[in-house]
Amino acid sequence: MADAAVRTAPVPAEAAEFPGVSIALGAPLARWSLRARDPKALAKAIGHKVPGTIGETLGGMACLGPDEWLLRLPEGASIPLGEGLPLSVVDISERAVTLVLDGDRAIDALSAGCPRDLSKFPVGYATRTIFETVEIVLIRESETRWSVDVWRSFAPYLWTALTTAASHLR
Amino acid sequence: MSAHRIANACRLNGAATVNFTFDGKPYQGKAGDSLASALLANGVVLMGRSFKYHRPRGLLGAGAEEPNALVSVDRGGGRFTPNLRATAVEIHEGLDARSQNRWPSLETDFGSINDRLGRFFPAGFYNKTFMWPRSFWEKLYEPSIRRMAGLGDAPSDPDPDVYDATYAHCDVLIVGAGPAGIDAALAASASKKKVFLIDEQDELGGGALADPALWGWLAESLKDLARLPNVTLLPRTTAFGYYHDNFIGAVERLTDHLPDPGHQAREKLWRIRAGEVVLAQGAIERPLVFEGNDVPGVMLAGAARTYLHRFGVAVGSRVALMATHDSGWKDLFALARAGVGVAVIVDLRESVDPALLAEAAELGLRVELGSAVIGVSGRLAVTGIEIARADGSGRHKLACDAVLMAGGWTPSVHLWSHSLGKLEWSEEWGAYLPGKANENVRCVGACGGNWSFGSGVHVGQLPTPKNPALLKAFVDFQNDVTAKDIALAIREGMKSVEHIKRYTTNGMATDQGKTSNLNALQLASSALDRPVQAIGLTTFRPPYTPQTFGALAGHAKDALFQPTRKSPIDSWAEAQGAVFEPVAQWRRARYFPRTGEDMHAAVNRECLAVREGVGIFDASTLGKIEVVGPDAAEFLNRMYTNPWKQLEPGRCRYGLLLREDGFITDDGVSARMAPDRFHLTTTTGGAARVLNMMEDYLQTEWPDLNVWLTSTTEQYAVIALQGPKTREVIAPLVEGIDLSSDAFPHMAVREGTICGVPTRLFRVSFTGELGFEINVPAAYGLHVWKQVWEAGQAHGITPYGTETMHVLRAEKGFIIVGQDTDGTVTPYDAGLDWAVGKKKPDFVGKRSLARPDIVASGRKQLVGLLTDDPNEVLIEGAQIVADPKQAIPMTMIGHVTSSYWSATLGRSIAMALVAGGFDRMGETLHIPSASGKTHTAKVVKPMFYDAEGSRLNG
Amino acid sequence: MILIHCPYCDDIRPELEFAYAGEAHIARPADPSALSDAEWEKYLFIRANPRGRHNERWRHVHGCGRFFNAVRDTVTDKFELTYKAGEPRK
Amino acid sequence: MTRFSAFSLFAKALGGHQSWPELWPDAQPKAEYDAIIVGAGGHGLGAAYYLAKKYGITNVAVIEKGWLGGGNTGRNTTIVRSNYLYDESAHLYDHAVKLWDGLSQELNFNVMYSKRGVMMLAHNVHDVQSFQRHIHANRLNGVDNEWLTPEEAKEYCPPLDLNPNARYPIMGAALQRRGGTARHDSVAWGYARAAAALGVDIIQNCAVTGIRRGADGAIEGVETERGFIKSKKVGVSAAGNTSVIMQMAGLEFPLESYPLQALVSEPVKPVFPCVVMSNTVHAYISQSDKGELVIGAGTDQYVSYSQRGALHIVEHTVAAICEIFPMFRRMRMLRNWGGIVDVTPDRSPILGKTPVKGLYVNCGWGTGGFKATPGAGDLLAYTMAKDEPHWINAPYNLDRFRNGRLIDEAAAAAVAH
Ligand SMILES: Cc1cc2nc3c(=O)[nH]c(=O)nc-3n(C[C@H](O)[C@H](O)[C@H](O)COP(=O)(O)OP(=O)(O)OC[C@H]3O[C@@H](n4cnc5c(N)ncnc54)[C@H](O)[C@@H]3O)c2cc1C
Ligand SMILES: NC(=O)c1ccc[n+]([C@@H]2O[C@H](COP(=O)([O-])OP(=O)(O)OC[C@H]3O[C@@H](n4cnc5c(N)ncnc54)[C@H](O)[C@@H]3O)[C@@H](O)[C@H]2O)c1
Ligand SMILES: Cc1cc2nc3c(=O)[nH]c(=O)nc-3n(C[C@H](O)[C@H](O)[C@H](O)COP(=O)(O)O)c2cc1C
Ligand SMILES: [Zn+2]
Repeated sequence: MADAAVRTAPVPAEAAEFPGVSIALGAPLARWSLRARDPKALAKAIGHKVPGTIGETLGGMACLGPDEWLLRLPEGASIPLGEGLPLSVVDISERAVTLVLDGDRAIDALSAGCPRDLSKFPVGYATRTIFETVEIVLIRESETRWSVDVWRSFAPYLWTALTTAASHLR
Repeated sequence: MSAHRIANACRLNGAATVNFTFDGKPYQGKAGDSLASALLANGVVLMGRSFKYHRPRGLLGAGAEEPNALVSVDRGGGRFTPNLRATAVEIHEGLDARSQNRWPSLETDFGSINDRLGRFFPAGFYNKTFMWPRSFWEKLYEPSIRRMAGLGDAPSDPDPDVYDATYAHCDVLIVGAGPAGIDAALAASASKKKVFLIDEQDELGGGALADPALWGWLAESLKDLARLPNVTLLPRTTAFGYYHDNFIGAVERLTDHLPDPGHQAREKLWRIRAGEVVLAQGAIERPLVFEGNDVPGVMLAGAARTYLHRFGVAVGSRVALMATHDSGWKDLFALARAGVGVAVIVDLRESVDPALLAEAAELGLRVELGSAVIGVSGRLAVTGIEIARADGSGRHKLACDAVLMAGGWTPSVHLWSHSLGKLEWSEEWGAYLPGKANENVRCVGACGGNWSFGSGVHVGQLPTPKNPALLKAFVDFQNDVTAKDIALAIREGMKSVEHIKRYTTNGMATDQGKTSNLNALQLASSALDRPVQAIGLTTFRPPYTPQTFGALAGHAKDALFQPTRKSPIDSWAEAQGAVFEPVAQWRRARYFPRTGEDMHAAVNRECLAVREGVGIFDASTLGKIEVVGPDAAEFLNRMYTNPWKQLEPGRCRYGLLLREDGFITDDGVSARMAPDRFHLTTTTGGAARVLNMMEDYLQTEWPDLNVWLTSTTEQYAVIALQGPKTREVIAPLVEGIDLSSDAFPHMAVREGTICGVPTRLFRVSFTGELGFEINVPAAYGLHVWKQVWEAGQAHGITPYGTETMHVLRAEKGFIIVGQDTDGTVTPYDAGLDWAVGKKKPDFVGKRSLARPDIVASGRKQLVGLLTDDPNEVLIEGAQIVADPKQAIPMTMIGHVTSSYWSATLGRSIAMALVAGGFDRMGETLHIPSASGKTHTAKVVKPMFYDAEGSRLNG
Repeated sequence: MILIHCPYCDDIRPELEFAYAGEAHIARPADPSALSDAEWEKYLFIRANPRGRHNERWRHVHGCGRFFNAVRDTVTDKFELTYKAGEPRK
Repeated sequence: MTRFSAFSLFAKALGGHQSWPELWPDAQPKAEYDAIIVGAGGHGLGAAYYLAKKYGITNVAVIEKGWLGGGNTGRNTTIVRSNYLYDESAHLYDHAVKLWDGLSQELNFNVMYSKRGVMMLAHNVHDVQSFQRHIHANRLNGVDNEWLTPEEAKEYCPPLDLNPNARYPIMGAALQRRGGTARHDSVAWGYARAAAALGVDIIQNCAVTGIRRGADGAIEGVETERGFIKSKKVGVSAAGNTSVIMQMAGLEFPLESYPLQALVSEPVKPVFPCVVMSNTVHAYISQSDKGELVIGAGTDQYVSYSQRGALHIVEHTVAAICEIFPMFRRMRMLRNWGGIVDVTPDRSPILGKTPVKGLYVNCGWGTGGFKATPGAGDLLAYTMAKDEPHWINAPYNLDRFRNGRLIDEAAAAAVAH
């Protein structure tokens, strides 16, 4: 892949800091949308363990639906495309960017626009959901750290919405 | 401080002094005062004017139920709010409150002429008059009605404030922090449950705030609750609506009470999902209906007690009580014990609890049983009352300066009703109480009928010896609905409570009938001689009290109103001075004007640059879908009109997508990347719709197919290069792809790198010129764009926008779905039969193409138009007629869908949908314009440039 | 905003994650061309639209992405149950 | 019928308003009628009135399950306009607008029809093209509709915000000056009173529970909560409930019923002179004569008969209004309610005969039938009286869903209301 210096991102590179939460652009990632009826066949084809239940994450792979996984690996990683097999591997590395929220109040900033009860998410839980009208993939990485994948062109909106919400936290 | 402040019995003892103004006049109050209590403390009784008759009004209540004392508050800089209840406005240093609906002043209001003429404005008067002469309605009658109506002024400047919003989840949501709500919170918090306790008032405590005996308990309880980590206390927060599945909307007021609102959010919308809801909203006291019950100084008994104990304000110095209910006696005793002078206790009942009589006697109060107040003297303030026995005898007058009404209590079942909980009539309360629940919710305290206020009788109107036809006894205070209005409505056949409401407007004011609905019901019940339960009840609707639009909209303001989607190239275009246009949620560069150029000049220049040299265009917003799996070709074959199975990897095809009703919904060029992998493109606006439609068929109709769909719209930035010099520009940048025409023909795709970035390079053209579309991972889009831009300098590369793209494609007769088609156009209508796989047994929409009207002749078909005058550019949307002489209504045979000046051709061109258009080639048609001029144009094939397509294959 | 149980996620989620997708169990005919105009009309346009129990489709569009079926009372808006696409009418 | 006038009001006022007669008597069902209308909304009451007035059929009953005018007639945002694109629609809606003019006088009941103008905002190039198409088609059909520049639009409606940096800037507007509003309830009352005066029985609190057909399949009458009522002609004008009633007659319809919400603000002094609609931002607004801002938008997403909707719809509606009119952010919502609208696949109504002899239908007006009230009533009456559709409603038959001759205004322009 080309030199990282020539990448552009739709949100500021500097983190936004608020009492209780920081909001930052995550590092570039290699991302794939993986689809298959049979998780085992998928695991074999791509050489990665595949989590079996919706919401589960395993080794960078999140199960988002009964036949859908999101695999996120460090930038530059690659996996087989599974040509000819009854499955689908699609490179979506640059479709989304990751916003990382860290801090005790990260959950409150996210709750500003996400209708799910985030306090019920165990660490490691991943889900596609919505923030106001914008679709996101939300992963609870630790008690206080959350990763939000959002399609690139919606990222400025989400950035503004989250930083605005964070600025209102009392 | 003032004669109306009672020293000791007050929660505001020792509070700081606060300066504020009302109608420009300075006053002082205490921190913790409501505007209502502060004005009362200053001896101000007159606070508003009623809606219809402009009658002078004072306070009726002390809380959310207040219908009379409405004020506007101006905080400057666009922060103007009308129609605030003085009882809910907390005073702060510098508060500027004004009365409304009066002119020139609150004391002298010309509008009160309506009151004099009131008998000519009964319920429904406007239906009966203002019809003649007819023209007067618009010019005179309606404008005057409008001017008389309304309460405060609307704000006139944009609101500088911002609003916050959140979702929240709890196990138990308790609405109302009176004794019942606090008890419920204490009980619930004992478990590990997450508890929210919210109350609309600035201070938690509800009725307990007006009951010194409970102050100790209250302080202790609140201290306990504040200590508990699982309890969230939300004062100044109104639960305004109860929606499906225990979803409650609430608004928290954050800054209106602060002297300086600063930059923080003014209000916050809470969208709360609760496991269980406990409604502890309390009960609202009912006024009594008698003549003069609206004179300033006549108010609810409970409110007087609140003013006394919570704010330390005596509502008068010689107070009379008109009761049909015990609780009012208690309130009056409280006043008497605090040293307030009492004129009389009047009670409609012939006998009351002896304990009440004993206490009255002990306090030396005069009592008149079996009697009613039948009139009130004073106009801007009460000066006295007239009393008569229930049979009309014994009329006499007494001087007083305040009259308390105690008509019983109405549980606040508003939210309960929003939740579709059933209501049951309680004879004891003379009100509806919660019955069977529809959600996981219960009512506690007064709200659930579980509180004893004592007993009483419930009457629609107090007995009076006066002529009922001449009485002004108010039921709905704000909207000036009197008992006789309700009688009139019923006399006129409005027998349903809903008709009574709408005919009289009872219960439709800003208080939504909190004090009037049950009295109206009682009146209707007696007029119709049917039990109250048989009359029914009007529907409680959100919001419980009026809520700010700003709060309801939450964050959705300015940049957060709706996402503006920008491509990775957007910042470059902006720096180049591009003019943008919104397309779906995206913004796209429309043209790139140079200094002094208008749109037409810019577009002409851009068009020529593409035709003669090379243009660069940002096509990133086009929808993209990766279709992968062994059955990919089979799936596309079923979806699109075209055949797909034979398409070789590395080749592209124009695809046409119909809805099942046979009409075109989308199109785009798609490529087969591998036997089991396709790269589809869709229109910018159609991306989400197409993906959803395809998923629908895939999941529900053909779940057996092994194919999956992934949106890749945002994975790629797409840089379109069009024009004869395109190859020269990119050749030095591309690696791993043979760009020669033989190796890489039109409608093919290759993979390699450009500027070191992996690319899917398409050789396609929407302009009719040699063209490539460079797909690169979005993060590198701008980098590649800039490199191409640099490389193109030597060739005069020109950026162009959507407007130029539209012209260029129109010169070639390519359609834009949604512009040249509109949801009623079939492939045949659009002249796209070549894109329909005739041999395919089925595809989405095929069956519909065989319906009688679709195969009938005379359908509108897409043709080209050339105006006789080459310099005339037709208006897009202009209608076409065959006979320009026909009188209106004219027979329209079609309309212009696309129309441009073509710089390449040096003349105008247009496309149009015309009835039977394919058979009209060469015919002259007419396009009447708005100015009266009729244009003429010849029907031609919609292909204006390079019909052989030679340039494309260069 | 109603709560909806997704049979694939086996979880109750807020309405905002879902898109309503019309009446359920209106299967696309295997061979549309064999249908009369009236039969095709019925498939395209005729809907039960009952007051009460309604078999309908939803898509967990901002979740697992799956279309599924539900029985909901159109008077109370309450769900009776949800079930996976392809399962027989309930 | 007592004639209403300023004079009668004056005279009755002097008598303490004691002698006003009932606007309509509470009728008890007779055994048989020449025609029955199911549904006492504006359309049904209008049909009864015109049956009696224009076609001399006075032995008519209007049967209503609740209180008259309590359906969508009593809960809509009252926008009246006729600037529809297709000839069929322009004829249909303009027929109604012509009847609106003069309706107060005709009914001797002020329905407060107010020709204050309906303005539709164009926010993007597609809107401009679409509005031009409407304007040209309207003009040639004799329907007024004109293009305004942004400045002209602001002059007509001063609260408009012309900020070019708005998320959706205003690129111009289409204005139908004859469009406006009318007082929803008054329309129902006015028709009810006038129909009753001509002998029509208005029977409230009497739901139709069944439709009886004879051996030949033709209509024999309706079953109701108060028993069977005979009639050879039954016109169903039940809006959101049409499917349910049609099922009683064994008919399946191309209809779905959705909740549509509306809201009003607290009343304020006159601030908003006309009606403004924006399809792109998606909301519409006017100010009633009483002073409330009357606001609406699109339907909730799922089929429902519950007459209530979701909070997020209100959030979006209000946000849209505040985006176009930022000064209204401090206004407050007073009441929010829902109605149930019956929507056809092409968003145009069905008005005419049904496959059952003697059964007529007027439905599918969806989110926009109030404006058609007088026209729909008149045309339903015509169709029932003559047993054939008037030329104006002939295209609005059921056949179009079979033969594909749809009248798809929404597809043409994504315009509702
Ligand atoms: C929120 C909202 C906003 C709207 N805004 C506009 C607008 O701005 N402009 C516009 O033109 N249109 C608007 N509409 C649409 C408009 O209100 C309707 O199209 C129109 O009022 C329909 O009138 P109607 O007489 O056919 O129906 P309705 O007034 O609904 O009357 C139908 C009647 O049938 C009765 N009924 C039903 N079932 C039975 C039965 N079994 N037995 C007896 N009676 C029965 C019902 O009780 C009801 O009274 C709006 C609608 C809503 C809900
Ligand atoms: N006046 C009397 O003679 C008398 C006699 C007995 C009891 N009381 C009083 O009656 C009360 C009954 O107790 P209770 O707890 O049932 O009622 P309450 O009136 O004490 O408390 C109800 C609380 O709910 C709040 N509230 C109502 N609707 C709300 C909404 N939508 N959102 C947010 N907050 C809302 C009110 O502001 C109030 O604080 C007691 O306070 C008691 O002191 C009065
Ligand atoms: C144009 C219009 C204006 C209205 N104005 C008011 C109003 O000023 N006050 C009010 O309480 N309700 C107002 N309403 C709403 C009605 O009270 C009521 O909510 C609506 O007719 C639906 O009936 P329902 O809520 O009883 O189901 C208005 C309704 C309409 C259609
Ligand atoms: Zn799911």
